[in-house]
Amino acid sequence: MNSALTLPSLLLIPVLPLLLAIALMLPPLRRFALWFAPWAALPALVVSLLMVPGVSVELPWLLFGSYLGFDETAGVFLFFTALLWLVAGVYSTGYFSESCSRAWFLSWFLLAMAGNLGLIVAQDMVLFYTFFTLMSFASYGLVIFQRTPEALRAGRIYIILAVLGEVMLFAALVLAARAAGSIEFVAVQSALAEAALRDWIIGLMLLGFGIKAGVIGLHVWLPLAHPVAPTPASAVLSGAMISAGLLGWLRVLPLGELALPGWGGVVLAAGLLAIFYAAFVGLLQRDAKTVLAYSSISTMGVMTAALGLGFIAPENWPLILAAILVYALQHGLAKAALFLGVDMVTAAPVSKWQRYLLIAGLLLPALSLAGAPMTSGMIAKYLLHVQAASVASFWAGWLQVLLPWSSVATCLLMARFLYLVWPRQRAGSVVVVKTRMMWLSWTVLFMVVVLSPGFLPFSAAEGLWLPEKLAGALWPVVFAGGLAAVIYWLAKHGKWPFHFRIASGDILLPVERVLWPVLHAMMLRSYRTLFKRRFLLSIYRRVGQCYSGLVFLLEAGENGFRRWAVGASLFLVLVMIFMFLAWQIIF
Amino acid sequence: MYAINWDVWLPLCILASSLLPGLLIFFLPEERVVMRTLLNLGGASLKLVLVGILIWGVFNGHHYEFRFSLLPGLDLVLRADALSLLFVALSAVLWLITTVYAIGYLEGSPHRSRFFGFFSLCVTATVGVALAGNLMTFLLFFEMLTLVTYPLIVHRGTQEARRAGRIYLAYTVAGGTSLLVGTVWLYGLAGSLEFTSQGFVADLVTGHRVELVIIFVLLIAGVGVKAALLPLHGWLPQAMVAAAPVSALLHAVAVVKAGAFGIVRVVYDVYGIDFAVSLGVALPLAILAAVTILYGSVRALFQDDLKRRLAFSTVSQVSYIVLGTAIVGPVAAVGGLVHLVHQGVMKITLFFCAGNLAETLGVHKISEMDGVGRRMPWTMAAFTIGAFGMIGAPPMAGFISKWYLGLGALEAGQGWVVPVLVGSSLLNAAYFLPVLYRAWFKVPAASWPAERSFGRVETSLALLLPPLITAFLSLLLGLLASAPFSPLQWVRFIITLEYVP
Amino acid sequence: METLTLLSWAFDVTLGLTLMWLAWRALASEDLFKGIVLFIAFGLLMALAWVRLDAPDIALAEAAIGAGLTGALLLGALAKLEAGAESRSRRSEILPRPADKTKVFSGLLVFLLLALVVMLVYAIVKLPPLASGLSAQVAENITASGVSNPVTATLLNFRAYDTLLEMAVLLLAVLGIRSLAVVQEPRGREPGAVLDMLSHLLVPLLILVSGYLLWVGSYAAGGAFQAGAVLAATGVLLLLTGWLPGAWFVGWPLRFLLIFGLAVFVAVTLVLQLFGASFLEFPPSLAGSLILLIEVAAALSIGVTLTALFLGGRPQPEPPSSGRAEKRNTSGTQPS
Amino acid sequence: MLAQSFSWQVTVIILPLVAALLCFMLPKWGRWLGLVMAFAITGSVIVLAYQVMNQGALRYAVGGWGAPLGIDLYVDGLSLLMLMVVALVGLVVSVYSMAYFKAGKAVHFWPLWMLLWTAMNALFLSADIFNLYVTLELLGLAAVALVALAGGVDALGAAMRYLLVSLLGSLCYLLGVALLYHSFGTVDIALLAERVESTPAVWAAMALMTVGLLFKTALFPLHFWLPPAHASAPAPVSALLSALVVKASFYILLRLWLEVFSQDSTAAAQLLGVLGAAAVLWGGVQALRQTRLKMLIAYSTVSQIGYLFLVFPLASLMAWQAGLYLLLSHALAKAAMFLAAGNILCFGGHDRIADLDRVAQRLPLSLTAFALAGVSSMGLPFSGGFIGKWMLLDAALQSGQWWWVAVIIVGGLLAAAYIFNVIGHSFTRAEISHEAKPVPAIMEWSALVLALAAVLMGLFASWPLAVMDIGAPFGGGGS
Amino acid sequence: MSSDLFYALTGASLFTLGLYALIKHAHILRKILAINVMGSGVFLLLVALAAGGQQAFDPVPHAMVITGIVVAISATALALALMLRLREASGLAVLPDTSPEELSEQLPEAPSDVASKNNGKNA
Repeated sequence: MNSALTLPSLLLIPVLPLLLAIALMLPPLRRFALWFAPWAALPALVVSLLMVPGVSVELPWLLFGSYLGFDETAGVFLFFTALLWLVAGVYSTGYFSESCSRAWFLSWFLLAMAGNLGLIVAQDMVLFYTFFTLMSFASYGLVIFQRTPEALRAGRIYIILAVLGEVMLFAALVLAARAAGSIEFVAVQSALAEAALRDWIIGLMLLGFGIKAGVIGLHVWLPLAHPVAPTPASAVLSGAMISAGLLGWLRVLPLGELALPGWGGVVLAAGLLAIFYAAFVGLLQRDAKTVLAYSSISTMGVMTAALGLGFIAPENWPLILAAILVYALQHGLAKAALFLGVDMVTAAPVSKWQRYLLIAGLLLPALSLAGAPMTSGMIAKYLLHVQAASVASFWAGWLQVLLPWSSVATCLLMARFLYLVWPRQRAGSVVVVKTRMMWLSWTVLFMVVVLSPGFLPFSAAEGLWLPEKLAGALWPVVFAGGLAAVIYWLAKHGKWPFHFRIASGDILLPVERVLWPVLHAMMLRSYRTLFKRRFLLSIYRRVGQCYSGLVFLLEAGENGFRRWAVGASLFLVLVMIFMFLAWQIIF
Repeated sequence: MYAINWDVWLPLCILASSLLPGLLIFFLPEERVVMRTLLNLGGASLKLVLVGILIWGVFNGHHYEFRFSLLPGLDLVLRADALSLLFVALSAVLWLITTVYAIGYLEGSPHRSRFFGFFSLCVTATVGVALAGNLMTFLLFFEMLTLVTYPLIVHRGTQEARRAGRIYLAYTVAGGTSLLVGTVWLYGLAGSLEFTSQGFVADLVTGHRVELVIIFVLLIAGVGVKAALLPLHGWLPQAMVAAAPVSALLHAVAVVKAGAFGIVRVVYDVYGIDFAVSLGVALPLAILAAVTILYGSVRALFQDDLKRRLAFSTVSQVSYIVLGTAIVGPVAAVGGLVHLVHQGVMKITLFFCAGNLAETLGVHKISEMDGVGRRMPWTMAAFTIGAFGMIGAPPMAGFISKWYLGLGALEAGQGWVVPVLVGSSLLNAAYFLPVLYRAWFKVPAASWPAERSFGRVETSLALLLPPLITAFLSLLLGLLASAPFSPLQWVRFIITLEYVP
Repeated sequence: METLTLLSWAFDVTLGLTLMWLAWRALASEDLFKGIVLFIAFGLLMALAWVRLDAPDIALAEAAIGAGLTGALLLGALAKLEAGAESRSRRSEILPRPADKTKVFSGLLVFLLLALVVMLVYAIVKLPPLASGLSAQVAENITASGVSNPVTATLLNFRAYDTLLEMAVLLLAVLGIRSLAVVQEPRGREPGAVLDMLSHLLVPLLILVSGYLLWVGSYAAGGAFQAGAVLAATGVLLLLTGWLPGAWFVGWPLRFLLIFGLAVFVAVTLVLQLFGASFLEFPPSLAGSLILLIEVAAALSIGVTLTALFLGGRPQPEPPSSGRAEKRNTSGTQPS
Repeated sequence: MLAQSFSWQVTVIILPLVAALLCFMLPKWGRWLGLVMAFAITGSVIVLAYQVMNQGALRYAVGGWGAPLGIDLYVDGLSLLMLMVVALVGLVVSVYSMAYFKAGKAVHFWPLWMLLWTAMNALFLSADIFNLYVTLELLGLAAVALVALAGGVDALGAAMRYLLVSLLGSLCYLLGVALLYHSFGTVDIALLAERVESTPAVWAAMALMTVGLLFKTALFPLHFWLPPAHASAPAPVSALLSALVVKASFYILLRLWLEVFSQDSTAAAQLLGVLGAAAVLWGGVQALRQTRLKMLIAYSTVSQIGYLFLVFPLASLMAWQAGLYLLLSHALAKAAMFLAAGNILCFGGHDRIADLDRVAQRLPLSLTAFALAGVSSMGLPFSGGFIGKWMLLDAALQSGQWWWVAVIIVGGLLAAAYIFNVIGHSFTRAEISHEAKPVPAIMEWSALVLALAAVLMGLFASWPLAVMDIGAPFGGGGS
Repeated sequence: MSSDLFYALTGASLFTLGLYALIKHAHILRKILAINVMGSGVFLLLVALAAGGQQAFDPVPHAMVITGIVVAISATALALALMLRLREASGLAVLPDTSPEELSEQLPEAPSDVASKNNGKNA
């Protein structure tokens, strides 16, 4: 691509959706903007495909002087992110029949898109953070779009955590900028290695981005928010935006710079915990989209674990990075495909070939996620597995052991998902009129998922299609499938012994139970009544008494002075005092 | 034959450009709306032009100073140094906008001549504070500001307004007295009160450390009242009963700003930052500011009255400036000073919007704001930008200040500031986001408390444009922070002067 | 000689003690009338004391003004007080006599006053024994003053400025009283025959005395004030006998007479200033006659003024103007 | 010869005296005569000021006799400033009175007022303590007569009390004069200053004269007569009394302390300071309690007088200047306040502070005048009060007697409280007042002019301060 | 002690005596009397001290006293007029230093005063 075009094209990526969003808000331009809005991510996709990585442009007038750039990481992220946004955008034209609510939805959608795409091409912390923030807040609009009580609750939780994440990031970024003396990613990453407050910075980064990335413990908003959002929004939330947190880590953390086994262990452990915990909780859900959300958490756990691996083994970082990128890509695409598919199932009457397509469309991305053979998921898992094996460390060993089991877990989740989503009755909850665009977009996405193993440009993948490797990837799927079948059979015949469930949001629930009443109490019995009632009032009264005493004194005093006898006597007294003072000098 | 020396008279002209219209307006009959509007806008525009000339002149090496002997050895000095230009420019710009807004806001209400007269005087005093070249002059205009703001606060004449006015006076007059005593005392010790960019106290006073600390406390207490530092902030939330343009003036253009500006002056140009540190007064000030930041935010959480919430927010936000000043380091100072501008632009937006809600719909309380975004999308859009700016979300102006504060605190080795900033942001979010939520996402009530119709537009244009402009500005100030002539660049320039001998 | 000294000393002591006793009685007497009479007696004894102190000028002034006219004023005022009392409730006249009954207060007061006396006495006793005063300078300049009576010289030449202002004070008193607009009590009774006779005899005599005092003032005891006081006594006598100034008189002629002395004084000095003299400087050659001129005018004015003081208020009820109506309303009562 | 013998000092005294005679003689022309003469007097004061500023302090021997025998007139910066402030306030009050007094009272007002003016000018020019006694009596009687002009029970009672106070004070003063004369054989201040030594008589005289003058100056706790008198008098009279008359006796006190009693009187000076402080506080608190506007202003005077006495314990050049500056600006401000209050009273028929809302909104100029004057009273910029307070604070801090600073501060805060208590009421929502008499514009403007003058005192301080130094009146006071 | 000095001391005593009465007595007429007595005391003191030593006769105090006497009668006249006017307006010839209630409480206590005054008038 022409270098003269670099800046405009990079700028166009976030600016176009922004402009369209603004246009959508202006009534005269709305009709016009509605036409273009679904395609707002197209330039980004084009750029991701055409631009040669390794360019950077400085924008000295923007914020503290900003950098836009395009490198490999950005390429991968931009590709699948843009694709998802594009697909979701097009999908939304069918999803929303009413133009009014579509415009409303698309405003938020475009804003979030601008943030998400922008942060990928941002090459400094501040710009990144800016876009990240834009994305975070705009997503809120997507989350609560349906205005159901669940949506509002999810939105509340989401926004609280998002703000928390924002401020933690702020602190982290400030600390990092201070340590580096610069805000460029390149400089920061290397400077962070020697930073005095390195651990603080890393910790805050992990937490701040971790909220978006659904790190275990901070994941609670995901299963609440993803299901309640409109389907196209769920798709990008779960597929694209969740990776933004990951990208943040990749950009700022000193990965590959130095070994931080402590952090590595923590992160790895958290990742592993997330994989299985989320899978476990997800299996107990009864809503398909919720299951998908837990699956996202679980998958992000894998990536988190990979990140931990990067901490432990900086020398392997480039390869780990590659693994993570592939993982992110395939997860994004597959998860989006699944989310979009959910509504396809419940949508209006389908023809026969559509039904086949639907089965395939749900099964294949699910298998891909599980890392079944011949999917991009398998490539990702393989890459990661290799790296885990090459690192000699306690936690890395665990990762190596547990990685196949993560596939089992994912697979079980997918089975659960398919079970839940499978159309049993015809009562479509969503009445979709214009399904053509939905089908179109979903099909495109599905094709990309299917074809993705083909175009992944990894040399390591060359030896991947050998039978033993395929078998290694296959057994978890088969095992999980069998397990799922058994459970299904048992449950169908009423022999499944476990009937408890965990509501979505899992660990949030006890927290909420404690937190809300406290907050409510504070809000209702506000500051004033809390303090003023007893203490201040008594003081006030006491002061009042003194005051009335004083007033009496003043009044009596002045009345006394007014009396001639008193006043004139005072005159005499003063004369005497002055004389006395004089006499003191004489004697 | 001698030509008028503009280097001398320009500062005075800037002062006069609002003083004279103000005085003229007092004598205008209530009905002469056009004339009054002309005077108002003419004065405001002229001031803006003059300030432009001033800035241009300073860039070209002119030295603007007006000197007038008040007492033997004590002059009334109006001088345009880098720091004052910042404040002057801010006031001039915001004044014009606020004037437009006020004209719209007060349309048809009684006593407008009185209002706009004091309005102009208020800005005059602010410009005087900004241009003051020594502590004496500063004190003079500072006190004048107290006096001319009072009629604005009590303008509505209701019981609450008068109560607010009383409280305002109680605080500010007491503060002024403290400032006076401090100033006189300092004058007695130092024999001069001229602001110098590294502070004059260190050069002129030897010994007297205890006295100097006491004087510092007196001075800071004096200006701190207006800046609403913690124990002295009580007037600000009360004063919110005043009309929206007044609140805008109080919170963004004039009063609070003058206080914060005063703290900057005292720390930098009176004591000098190094000397302040060696006296051991900088850190306590910073801590006080930090406590104020958090306290103001916490209090804001519990307010249902929108303007009251905004007022507590101001308490919190203005202390950023103080914090930036008191943290010893150029970067933090940049953050503090630039917040002077940023907070002004953002908070004025918020108050304009609050005023629009009150004026158009009769909405005063947050609990009445359900769905107001649908009825007044433009206003609420501006409000949203302002609110996000307050939270410190990028790329709003507030983020820039916060970023520099954080960076500067770390540079100065005062890491404890970062949690304060973080906490403040959190609290800001906690009290602004629910407002936004209600406005945008809740279903509007059947009817508004007191709705007025303005035809096709959501409210009158004079009310709508100012917040939109300032909202746009607060976005722009953040987005283009590094562009030449941005406040940030200017503040960096100022700080170079303060820190590099 | 010694006996004489002792005698005179004894006389002085007796006089002083009597003065004190009279003052005490005058002030402490239950009855106001008695108090005033005692006060007049006190004034007369004061005149005696002045004589004992070699101050015949003051003695004359005291007798005429201090005792005589003041007494007349006081009695006149008391009469009006009681006339008012008759027309309204008696109770209103009753006075809470001691302002404060508390013994402690009185005791404290007495103690303080005693201390004051002690201190004053101490101060007086400690005064330098030979107070030179200004007698030497007066004696030096007496020839240039135009009169030979040093007191007159001081009053009308050396310290003429004081006198000028003092006449302004006198005028001011009249102005003040007129502004208060005390309404004249209608004089219902005819003067007794004795008084009438007396007045016929006394008036020419008094005018004569007045002229004499004026004339003699330049070299002996006497002068404008004393003469004026005697004139005033004449006026008071006339008033007492029921004579009232005619309507033609109470307008500008009266006003003119009231300011006459002051006007002449000012005019003379201004004219002299035109001729190069400084303020109140009388050229020695003309001083005697100028002083006499001023004295004549002053005496006339003083006489009229003091009489007017006795008369009180504006002698002629003015046509009811808005101002007066207002005043009546504020006072709330209509004098009968 | 003419040039030497003729003096504008004399003119300044004689003109009002002649004016008084003319006004009395020609009552129908009294108002116009008074006004013309007021301008003439002011003009001659200006000429005198010009002369003094060019030639320095002037001494003039009345009758050509010279100090011990005759009476001297003396004008230096101190007396010149007093004359000027009297002229300014007097002129404005004269203009105001043109409109204020209707035919009936005008007849009496003008001669009395001109005599009052005579008394003040004579007082400020006199260098002779006995002559000062006569002027003091002239002043006191004129003031009493003017108070009584209002005619109500309150006014008459107040006038009566004022008269007694005035006489008692004068007598004490005269007793002091007697003691001084007999100690040193002269009544000329300058000669006394040369001859004075520490004797019991001097100290008795000091006590008697000081307290006598304090009584007339209404220093706490001898202030009791002032509020009723000043509050019940007609507005222009209140202005004159509060602005000028109480200052006259203070002026004598100042002169005596500067020249005659300047030595060894630290304890007495401290006592004066303490009384001043008490006055500041007590007056301020009482003003705060008042429900009537004119009473409030009168108590404000009580408070403000206290400031003047704070300079005695400080006794530095700066302090004296501060005191004088406060005196001048208070004179202007207080006159403006009383005139404004007069307008309000005239307009609405009452001066109850709580009901001011009906009135004050209709009289914006008067309210402005009141507010500006109030600013000066509070000692806020820009105003003469501020400059004075600044210097006083400076002097207090420099002398190390910081406790006076506290008094000054609290006094200022009290002033702010009671001033704004009034102003606050003017901002209440207007209701249509049932009956309102129009106030002539000239009356409103008069008040405003004085208030503006008080404000201008804060901007052009150098000039009065330079005038103050003429003849170094405070030179002997510096310790 | 010379007789002049004695007169001076008499003057001081009269001054004090007058002061006492001025403070103590409520009736304005008495106060006016008291003022006059005080004045006489001061005048006496002024002249008596000047007469100290037979050789020097100082006329200046004499002139002063004459001036003083004239001032005194002026003041007295004004005070009396004022008193009458006050009495006319308020019904009482006392200073308004006591509240009306207080005054009315004190009123019935002095009927003898009225009687004696009436006697005085008849005499």
